[in-house]
Amino acid sequence: MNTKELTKGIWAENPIFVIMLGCCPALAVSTSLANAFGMGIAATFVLLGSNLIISLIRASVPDKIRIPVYIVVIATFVTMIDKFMAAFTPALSASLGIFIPLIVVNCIILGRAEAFANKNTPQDSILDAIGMGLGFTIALAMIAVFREVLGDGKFFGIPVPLIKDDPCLLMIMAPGGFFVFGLLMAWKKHLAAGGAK
Amino acid sequence: MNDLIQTGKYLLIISAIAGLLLAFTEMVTAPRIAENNRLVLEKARREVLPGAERFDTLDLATTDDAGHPATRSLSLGFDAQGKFLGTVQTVSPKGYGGPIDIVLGLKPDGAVSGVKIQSMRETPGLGTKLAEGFLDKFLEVARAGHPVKFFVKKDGGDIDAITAATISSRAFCKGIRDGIKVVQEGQTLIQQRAAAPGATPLPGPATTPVAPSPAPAPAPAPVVPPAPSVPPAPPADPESPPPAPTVAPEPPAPPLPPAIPQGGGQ
Amino acid sequence: MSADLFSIFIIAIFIENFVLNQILGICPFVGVSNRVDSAVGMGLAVTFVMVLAGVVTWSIQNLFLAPFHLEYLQTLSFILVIASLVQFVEMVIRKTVPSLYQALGVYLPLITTNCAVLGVALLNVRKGYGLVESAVNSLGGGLGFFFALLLMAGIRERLEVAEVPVAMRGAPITFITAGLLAIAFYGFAGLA
Amino acid sequence: MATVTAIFSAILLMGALGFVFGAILSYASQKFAVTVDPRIETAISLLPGANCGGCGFPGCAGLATAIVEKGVPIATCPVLTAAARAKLSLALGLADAGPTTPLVATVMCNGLPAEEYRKFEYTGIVDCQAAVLVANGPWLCPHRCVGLGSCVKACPFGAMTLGENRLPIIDKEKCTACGKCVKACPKAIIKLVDKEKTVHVKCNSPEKGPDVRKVCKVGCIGCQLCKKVCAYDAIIIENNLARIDYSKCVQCGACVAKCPQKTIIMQGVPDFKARKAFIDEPACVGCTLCFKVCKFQAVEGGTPKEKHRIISAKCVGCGACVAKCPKKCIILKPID
Repeated sequence: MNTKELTKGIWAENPIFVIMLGCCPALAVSTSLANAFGMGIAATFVLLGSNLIISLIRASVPDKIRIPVYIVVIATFVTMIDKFMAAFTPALSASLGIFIPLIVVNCIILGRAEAFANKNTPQDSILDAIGMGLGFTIALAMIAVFREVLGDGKFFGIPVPLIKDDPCLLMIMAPGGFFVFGLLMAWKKHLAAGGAK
Repeated sequence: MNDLIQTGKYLLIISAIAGLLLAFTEMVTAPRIAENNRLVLEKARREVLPGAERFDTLDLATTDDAGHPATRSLSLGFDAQGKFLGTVQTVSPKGYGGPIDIVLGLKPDGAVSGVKIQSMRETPGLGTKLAEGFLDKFLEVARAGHPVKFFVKKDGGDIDAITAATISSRAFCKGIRDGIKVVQEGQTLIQQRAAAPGATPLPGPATTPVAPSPAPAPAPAPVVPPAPSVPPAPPADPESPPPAPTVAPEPPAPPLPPAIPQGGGQ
Repeated sequence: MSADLFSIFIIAIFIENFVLNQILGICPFVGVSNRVDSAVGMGLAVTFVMVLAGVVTWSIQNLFLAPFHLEYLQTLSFILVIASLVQFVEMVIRKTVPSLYQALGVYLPLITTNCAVLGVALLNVRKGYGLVESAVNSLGGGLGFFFALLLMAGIRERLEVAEVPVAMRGAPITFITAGLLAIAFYGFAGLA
Repeated sequence: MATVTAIFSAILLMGALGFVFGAILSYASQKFAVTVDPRIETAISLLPGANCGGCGFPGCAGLATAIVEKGVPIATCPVLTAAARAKLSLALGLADAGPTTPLVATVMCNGLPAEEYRKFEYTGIVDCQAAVLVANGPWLCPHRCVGLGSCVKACPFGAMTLGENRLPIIDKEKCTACGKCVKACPKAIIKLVDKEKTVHVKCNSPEKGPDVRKVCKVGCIGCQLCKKVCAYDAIIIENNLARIDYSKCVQCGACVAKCPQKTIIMQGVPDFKARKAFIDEPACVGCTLCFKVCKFQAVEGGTPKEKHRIISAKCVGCGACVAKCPKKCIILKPID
C-alpha cells in the first residue's frame, strides 16, 4: 500500500494548484466554506467510484472510443448518486444537490481517469482518488475562506465582526475568484521554490 | 466494416447498461423524490398561510410571459372551521441563473400573508441573499397593509433590491405581481369556491391522482370549470388517462410541483 | 424573431460570457492561451463542438427525452454526444492540421469535460430555447469563449516579455489577468 | 406495466445513441486514419522530446520524420547523449557517426562593472533583441552582453539563469548544447565550446585597445601577451581579440596569469595565481628533457647528468616540462 499515491494528491501534486484541473467548480462554488466542503466531499466520492470502475474496465476498452466510454461511466455514476441522495437523504441533497450535476463536468474526474486510472491497478487508483479528492477539498476550502470572509463577511456562516457590514462583494463574484485563486497559486509556487526571494 | 460494428457494439453495450442503471434508479427514486418534494411543499404551504388546515386546489387559466395560455393551480386554504383564509400558489419567475420557485400566500383581500423560496439557482452569495435578509424586509413591507407597489425601488416600487443582485430582486417582485394578478383575475372563481366552505369540496374540478407512471411531473388536470371567457387549456400530456374524480379528505395531488432543484420538467 | 435571436447572440458573447462571467471552461482557457495560434485553434474547435452539440442535444431533448419522459437521461445523453463529437473533432484535426493537434495536446480531449460545452447544452434546455435559438446561443457561447481566449492569448504573449515576479510567473499571473478581464466584461452587463 | 416500458425505452434510447456514435467514431477513425510509419514512432519515443528545435526541424517529431524518411543523420540532434544516440541508431538500424566530444554553451563576456559603464537606463520590453534596437543596447561597450535574458527564456532545458551584473550563468550539467541560446543572443556572445575546457577569453570586442579601455575594465585590448606566453600556441589573435583554439589548449593557466586585463579566466578558479615550476634537486637525473622542451629557456642546465634548475623569472608555468620529466620531479606551485 504505497502511501505516495495517497499523499501526492494532497499537496505536492494538488489537482487545482499544480495540475490545474477542476478549476471551473473551484471558482464557481468556493464562495462559502460550507459549499466548498460540500463540493469537495461530493467530488471525492465520485472520483473514488469512477477511478475504481475505470481502472477495472480499462483493459477491454477499444482506444477509439476511450473518452466516450469513460464519460458515460462517470455520468452514470454521478446521476445515480444524485438521484439516490435526493431520494434517501433529502436534507443532505438540499445542500449538496446543486453541486452533483456540476461534478460531471469537473475536469479532475476525467483528468485522473485518463491520466491515472487507465494505467494503474484499482488499489492505486483508489488511493489516488482519495488523495486527489482531499487535495481538491483542501484547495477549495483555502479559496473559500478568503472569498467568504472578505466577500460575504462570514466565516462558515458566522458573521465576522469587522467586515460584515460592508463586505467587498467583488470577492464573491467571478473576478474575486480569479484573484484569490491566482494569489494562492503564487503563494504555493513561492513555497515550492523553497521560499526563495 | 466489422471494426465499425465492433466498436459500435461496445459503445452500445456500455450505453445500454448505463441506460438500464439510470432507469432502475429512476424507478426506485422517482416516487420518493416526488414524495419528498410534496412534503416540503406541504410544509411551505402551511408556513405561508398560517392556520390553514385544509387545502383545496383550483386551476385557473392564465397566460405566461410569452403570452401562451397556461394553467396556474391555486390552493385555497381553509382553517379547521372551514373559514377561507386565502390562496397559496407557486410562481416561478426567471431569475439570473434560472427559475426562482416562490410559494406565495395571499389573504382574501390580496395582502401577502407569507412568502417562501422553494428553490433557486441564483449566484451563490449574491442572488441567494433573496432567501436571507431580503425576505424578512420584504414581508415587513408587504404586511404593512397600505397598498404596496411590488416593484424594486429603482423601478419606483417600495422594495429595496439586494445590492449587485438587481436581476434576482426584480425577478422576485415580478413573481409576486404575477401571483397577485392571477388571483385578481380569478377572483370570481375563488369567491365561488370559497363560498361553499362547509360542504365537501365540489366534485367537479377534482385533481388527478398521483399517476403511477414514473413521470416526475404529473400533468395538471385538463378540466377547468366552464368559465365564460377562458378556454380550457388543452391537455398537455396525451399519455395520462382523464382523471376519474376521486373525493379524498385532502386532495393529495400537489399543484404544478416546483421544478426539482436539478432543473428537470417543462 | 430575428431581433430576439440577435439579443441572445450578443448576450451569449458579451454579457453572459461563459468563461469570464459564468466561470465555465477555465481549464482549457488557462491551459491553451499561452500562444495566439493555439488559442485560435482551440477557440474554433470549441465553437464547432458547441454549435454541433447545441443542435444535437436540442434534438435529443425534444425528440426523445421529453416525449418519453426520460428527462433523467439528460446529463448522460448530452455528455455522450459531446464526448463523441470531441473524439470526432480530435480525429479530424489530427489528420488535417497535425501541428494544431500537437499544440492543443491534452487540452483537445479535455474539451469533453469543458464545462462550457455541457453548460450551453443544459442552458438551452433550461431556458426552453427552440432549435434556432439553441444554435444561436451555442454559437454565441462558443464565440464568447473564443473571444475571451483570444484576448487572453494576446495579453499572455506580452506577459512573456514583461518583468513578472518569480512566484507569479505562469498560471498565477494568468488568473489575475483573467480576473481583470472579468471585471472589464462586467461593463457589458449594462447592455442587457 | 408502464415502468417496464419506461426502462425499455431508456435502454433502447441509450443503446441506439451508443451504437450510432460508436459507428460514427469507428468510421471516422478509418476515414481519418493517420498512417504513421512505426519507425517514426520509435524515433520520437527515443529522441529527448524537448522539441527545442536545436536540430533545425520543427520539434522531435519533425526530426524523427526527417531521419526516417530523408535519411538525415542522427547526430543532427545535438541534445542526444552518446548512449541515447547509440540506442536510437540500433533501433532504427542507421549508422551512428555522432560527434564524440560533448559541447556546452559558454558566455564570452565578463562585463564586470555593470553600473559604471551604462549608457542609459533601459526600461522597455525585457528582451535583448528589443533593447538592441535602442542605440545598440544600454551599455557603453557595443559588444557587451545586454543582460535582459533572451537566452534564459530561449533555453528549453532551464540551464541558464541571470547572475549578478546581469550576466547569464550556465549550468554545465543541464546544458545540452542545443544552440537555442546562441541564436537568441543578438550580440552573438554565447559560443558552443568543448565541455571539459575551463580557460576562456571572456570578451567578444574586436575594438582597438584604447577604445576598449574607455568602455570596459576587463575587455581584451589585443596586447598579445597571452599569445607569447602560451607554450602550446593555442591562442590566435584576430582583429585585436584573442581566441583560444580549444583543441590545443591544455588549460595550464599561463595566459590567465599573464593577461593584464583579467579577460582570460579559468572557470571555477576566480583568483588564478601565476604558477612556477620547481625541480626537486635530489630526484633530478639530468636527462635534459625539460631543457629541450621549454620554449622560454627557463631551464638552467642542458648538459646531461647534471642537476637542472628553473629560472623562475622566465618560467611562465606552462607545465610542458612537468609532463615531459621521466622522474616526475618537477611540480608547479603558485607563487604568492
